[in-house]
Amino acid sequence: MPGRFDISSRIVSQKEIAPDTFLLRLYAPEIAENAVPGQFVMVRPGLEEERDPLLRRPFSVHRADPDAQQIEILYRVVGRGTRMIARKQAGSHLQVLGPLGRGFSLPKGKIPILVGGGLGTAPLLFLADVLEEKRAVVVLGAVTRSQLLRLQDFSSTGLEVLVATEDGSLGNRGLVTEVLDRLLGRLEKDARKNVVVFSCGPMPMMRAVAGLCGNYSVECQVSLETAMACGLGLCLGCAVCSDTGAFLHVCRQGPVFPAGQVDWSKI
Amino acid sequence: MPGRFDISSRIVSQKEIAPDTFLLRLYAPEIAENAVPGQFVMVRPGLEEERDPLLRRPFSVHRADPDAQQIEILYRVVGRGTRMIARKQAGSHLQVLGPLGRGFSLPKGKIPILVGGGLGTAPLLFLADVLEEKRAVVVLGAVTRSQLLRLQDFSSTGLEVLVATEDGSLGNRGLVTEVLDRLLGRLEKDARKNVVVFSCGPMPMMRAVAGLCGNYSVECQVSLETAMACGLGLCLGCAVCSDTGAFLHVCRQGPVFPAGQVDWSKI
Amino acid sequence: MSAGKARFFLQAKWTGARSKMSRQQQTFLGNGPEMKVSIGKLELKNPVMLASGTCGYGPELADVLDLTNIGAIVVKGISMEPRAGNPPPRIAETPCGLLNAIGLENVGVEAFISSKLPWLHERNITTIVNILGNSVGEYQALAARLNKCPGIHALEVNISCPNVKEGGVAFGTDPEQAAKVAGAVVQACDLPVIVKLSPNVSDICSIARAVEDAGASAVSLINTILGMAIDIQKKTPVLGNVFGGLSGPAIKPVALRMVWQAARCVDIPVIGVGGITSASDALEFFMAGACAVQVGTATLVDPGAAGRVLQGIVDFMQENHYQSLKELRIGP
Amino acid sequence: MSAGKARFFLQAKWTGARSKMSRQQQTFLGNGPEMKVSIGKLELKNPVMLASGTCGYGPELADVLDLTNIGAIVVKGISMEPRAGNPPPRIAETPCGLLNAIGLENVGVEAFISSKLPWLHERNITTIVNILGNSVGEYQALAARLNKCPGIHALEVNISCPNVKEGGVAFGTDPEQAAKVAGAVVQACDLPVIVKLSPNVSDICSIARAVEDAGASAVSLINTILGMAIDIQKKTPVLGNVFGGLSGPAIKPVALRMVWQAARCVDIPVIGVGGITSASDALEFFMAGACAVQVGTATLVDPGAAGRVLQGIVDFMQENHYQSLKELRIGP
Ligand SMILES: Cc1cc2nc3c(=O)[nH]c(=O)nc-3n(C[C@H](O)[C@H](O)[C@H](O)COP(=O)(O)OP(=O)(O)OC[C@H]3O[C@@H](n4cnc5c(N)ncnc54)[C@H](O)[C@@H]3O)c2cc1C
Ligand SMILES: Cc1cc2nc3c(=O)[nH]c(=O)nc-3n(C[C@H](O)[C@H](O)[C@H](O)COP(=O)(O)OP(=O)(O)OC[C@H]3O[C@@H](n4cnc5c(N)ncnc54)[C@H](O)[C@@H]3O)c2cc1C
Ligand SMILES: Cc1cc2nc3c(=O)[nH]c(=O)nc-3n(C[C@H](O)[C@H](O)[C@H](O)COP(=O)(O)O)c2cc1C
Ligand SMILES: Cc1cc2nc3c(=O)[nH]c(=O)nc-3n(C[C@H](O)[C@H](O)[C@H](O)COP(=O)(O)O)c2cc1C
Ligand code: FES
Ligand code: FES
Repeated sequence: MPGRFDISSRIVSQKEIAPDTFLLRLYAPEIAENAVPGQFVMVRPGLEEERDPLLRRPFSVHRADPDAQQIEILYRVVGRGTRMIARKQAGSHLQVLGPLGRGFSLPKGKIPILVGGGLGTAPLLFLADVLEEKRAVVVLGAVTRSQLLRLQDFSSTGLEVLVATEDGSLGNRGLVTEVLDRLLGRLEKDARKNVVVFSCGPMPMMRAVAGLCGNYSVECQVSLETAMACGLGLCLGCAVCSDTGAFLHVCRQGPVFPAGQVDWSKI
Repeated sequence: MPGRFDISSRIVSQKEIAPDTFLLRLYAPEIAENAVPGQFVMVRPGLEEERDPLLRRPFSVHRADPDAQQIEILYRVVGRGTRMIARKQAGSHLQVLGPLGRGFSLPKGKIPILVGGGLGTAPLLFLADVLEEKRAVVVLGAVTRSQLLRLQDFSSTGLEVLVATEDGSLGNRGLVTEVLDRLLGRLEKDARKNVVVFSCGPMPMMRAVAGLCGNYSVECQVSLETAMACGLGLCLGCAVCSDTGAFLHVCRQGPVFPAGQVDWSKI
Repeated sequence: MSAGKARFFLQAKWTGARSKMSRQQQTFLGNGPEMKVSIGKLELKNPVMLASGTCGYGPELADVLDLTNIGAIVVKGISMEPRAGNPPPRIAETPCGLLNAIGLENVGVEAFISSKLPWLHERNITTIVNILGNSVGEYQALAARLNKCPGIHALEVNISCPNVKEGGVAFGTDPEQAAKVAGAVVQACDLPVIVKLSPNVSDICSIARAVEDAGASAVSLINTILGMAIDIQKKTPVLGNVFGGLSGPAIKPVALRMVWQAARCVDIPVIGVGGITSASDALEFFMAGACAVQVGTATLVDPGAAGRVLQGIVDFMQENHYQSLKELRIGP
Repeated sequence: MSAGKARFFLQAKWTGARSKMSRQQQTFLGNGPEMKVSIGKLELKNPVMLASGTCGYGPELADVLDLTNIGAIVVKGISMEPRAGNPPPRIAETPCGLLNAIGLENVGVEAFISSKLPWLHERNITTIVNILGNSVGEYQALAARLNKCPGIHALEVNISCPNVKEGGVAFGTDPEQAAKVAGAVVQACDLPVIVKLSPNVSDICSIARAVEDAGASAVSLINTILGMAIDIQKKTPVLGNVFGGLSGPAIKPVALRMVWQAARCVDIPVIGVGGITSASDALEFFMAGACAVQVGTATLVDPGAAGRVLQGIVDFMQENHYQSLKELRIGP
């Protein structure tokens, strides 16, 4: 595993790109160079002397730009920690630890289908950026058009982008899983072996995606979220139940797991 | 006792007027109208949701401007709380409770001598502002010239201002107590009855001032500092030892006390 | 804010929230959630009290908090004789917490009755007197003296002060001693008796059960956790008394756990105290099984805290369709 | 950072500080303050350790902390058989604190010896193994198994886990039980035995004395304080296990008080743990009477914390002319 780095990272820019949703650009050379799609970073919301909130917050690497030595984080303000981060302005610094965890693994020769819902698009853009397989398809879903994040950027990767909104305000009316169902249903049985689904989004969505892929016998990798204290494998706090009954540790064995490894009934 | 008010106060301006020393102007109508010299306010360093540091910080009212409905606070950054306050910018808000405590009381007909050292000038400018007795004298001391705060403003009150610096860079070389000693020594025994000394500054200075006044049988009031949790008389945390062995509560019975009431050996 | 105004404020808020609901729900909810709470024969208008030692004797707070709007005020611990308290420094700030070693400074029971109680009584403020003795006899004498004083609605027995002991053991850490004190107080008065428990124990349940058996009407917990701080520059303990009691948000998880445990081992009401600064904190305690809460250190930082806690509880219950406080409780 | 580099770093800092001093002082101070500490027959190069359960088995931290520069690593608690641990969620954040209910998940003693220990041994990292049993017999068996394993320098006996009990009482809250466990471990091995005490007790001294009498080389304290949190939206305890252990800055005042008490009632070394995030925190513990400290939760937040704590202690001692850690202690 390549190194992990704990750095005081300068904020290059921070923009509210949708209500309560921010795009944060950080100068973080070591992380930009070493990160792979699906990995995450731990960000300290406050200054070093601030002890409340105590823990760092995990965020997927949304994009890594090794040339500019920068990374991007796409996040939503949901509580105290994210609110504090959102208040920071360009030029100030954030303590950032990363890159952490195991990202998506690209099985040779398979055609990827990226399935993201809501903030689940965060790790997928990085993945779309680096995919060499240009037959890959991106399926993005949201409740409504305005919540479809980074659509333009996904399109610019040159991959095919399919969209589903629950209210039909853009693309297919309905859920991403319906689009995925149709995509997979259209494939020959043999062709399904050559497809891999990468998914990130709300738990119910990922559960449904995992179920679908199971039914179609299509390989599927999901990126899980859980409460984390360290992100390094020190505390064993980030356990989720596996199919064998043992626990998986999201920060070190994940956050990306083969969907079949996860006990979806206990998440 | 007039009312006390807990208000979210807008920062009108905040300036670093000397290294680590800030002049903060707050829009606080109720406090500006009701405060008397020697009273203080309790300021919350963080936002409401921030619980660390937990306690508010006490600061003397440095100036009150009922017309502009504003007050000023003069403070030095010594720790976490003051550092947080210093980071706030004009336009943002601070939670401020006040006016609190008992201020200086002006015995009718007596000529005041105001003796301040270091940050002890903070409550004295407010006092100088409102004095009707124009024969009053202000004695200010500091280690060196650059640490003599608000000199111009004291002069503008029209009162006589005497200055002492330990390095002689301005005014008399030496301590404020030496200047005071000379002032009091020059007075006839009878005239001393018509003088009152108001003092605020570092403990050793106030102790010396209290001692001098004792020797000359001159009335003396001192403004004490102590750790405080509430500033309202709720916790009884702000005790200092009195001459009778009982405890004085700085936030409610003070912060201004007749110097004779304080047990100086235990401070 | 006058009592009338405060009630109007609550009323106004409710009306606003209610207008969002269907007519059916409105009828169902009647006048909003039931906020009354019984502690023995005492009925409180709502479950938010001010904790002893953090609200003086009342007048100190009057400018910034409407005391008639609060469930009850628990006044500073009272002993037979006046006490001077501990030498300064008496307080120290810690991460999300406060250490205090006030040493139970108080005016003594006679001065309390003659000069403090009338102010509360005149205003019809529900008043609970926190009492503290050096011996079982002193507790008993205090209870007898305060019994039938007009304006006193209940006693809270502080057996948890770390600095007061009998036979080397603090009353609050030994079930037998705790029961003795509780029993003596219950015998000596007709008032509801709340026993305030110490968290500095291995087994909170054995103490809670002991005082329940001794006849207490309720238990309140937790008092402060024994702690200390050191000034490394001066190389000396910060507090004049070396040790002090830790309170504030830092101790909330411990208080909540003990309330959960106590609520599952006694049948009398459990009053939750410890680190409550917001409605959401208070709601955690109700869910853990508390029937009422006390706001302590938060009032020192924010004198209007208890009012906001109360309003927030009502809002939450309204929004989440809870009709009574009891429904908040998790499990049995 | 390699070991060599780290030492150079310390050296460089000292040189800088020293150059401000007179020649006389320089001679007097020699090579700077003495940082070595003895725990039984084990000598640590400095008094800063990593606390059990917050530093994995070592490699997890290697990228961000030079482990050879640290006094010792206390690895995650080990039991005879592997343990799966508690159901999630296992952690919850509280004001300045962390609740955990990991449930002592670990690989078991055999896997530890075969797959975890070699990494530490190869790097010459001073390793203390935290052990945990369900019975006195299991503690004894663990000690026997780990005895003479190359690379293990001491055992730390975790009798303070709230979830493991014998006869209904956790080992850590009963002096007799604690002494039994301690005695059995001491008998079973030649290693220095540190007993890690629980804070969930009325009287820390009786436990500390009991394990001292049973032959422990040192005590470490405190383990986490039992607490809980509730999710009011979901109306359920946050932790899968309902209760968890509170750690972090919030508990520092309690840990410091207990270390002060323990240091005044036993003669064996006392190791301070609880809420240490900075050198100034650690110095409070030395002043309270600790001979060494452990950094726990701070490492989770800030994986390099222990290194900065160590450097800060050296800087403070240098600036304030302390020649040895013992001089930091207040009073007897
Ligand atoms: C591997 C990983 C990658 C993530 N990537 C992203 C990302 O790219 N963008 C993004 O916006 N968010 C991401 N998250 C979630 C993000 O970490 C949480 O939203 C954040 O920690 C909340 O912090 P807070 O202080 O604002 O909220 P808190 O006040 O701590 O909590 C507010 C709410 O958020 C929930 N919450 C808290 N922590 C987490 C968590 N770790 N995971 C899920 N829910 C949580 C709480 O239960 C609560 O309901 C990721 C989480 C993980 C584990
Ligand atoms: C009635 C009163 C009026 C005051 N007026 C002023 C004023 O006008 N201007 C001004 O700059 N300061 C004033 N002070 C002191 C001011 O309150 C403290 O400097 C401030 O609380 C420190 O907060 P902090 O978080 O920055 O420091 P902390 O991190 O809390 O402490 C840093 C250092 O300051 C000391 N300290 C902390 N609190 C106090 C305190 N209440 N009094 C004295 N020392 C303390 C600590 O012991 C420590 O050494 C006043 C204090 C009182 C009691
Ligand atoms: C300054 C101070 C004084 C206190 N005095 C008393 C007291 O006299 N009697 C008592 O039973 N509890 C006393 N307490 C304990 C509180 O009533 C309360 O139990 C404790 O502080 C925990 O609640 P909190 O975290 O909300 O403050 C005092 C607490 C503080 C902070
Ligand atoms: C996630 C976590 C796991 C822990 N596991 C253990 C353990 O296995 N054995 C043990 O003796 N202590 C364990 N502890 C307790 C710590 O070693 C330490 O005693 C406690 O956290 C207090 O120190 P701190 O505030 O610096 O974290 C654990 C603590 C945490 C936070
Ligand atoms: S978050 Fe600590 S081990 Fe995963
Ligand atoms: S600071 Fe609370 S009573 Fe004075």
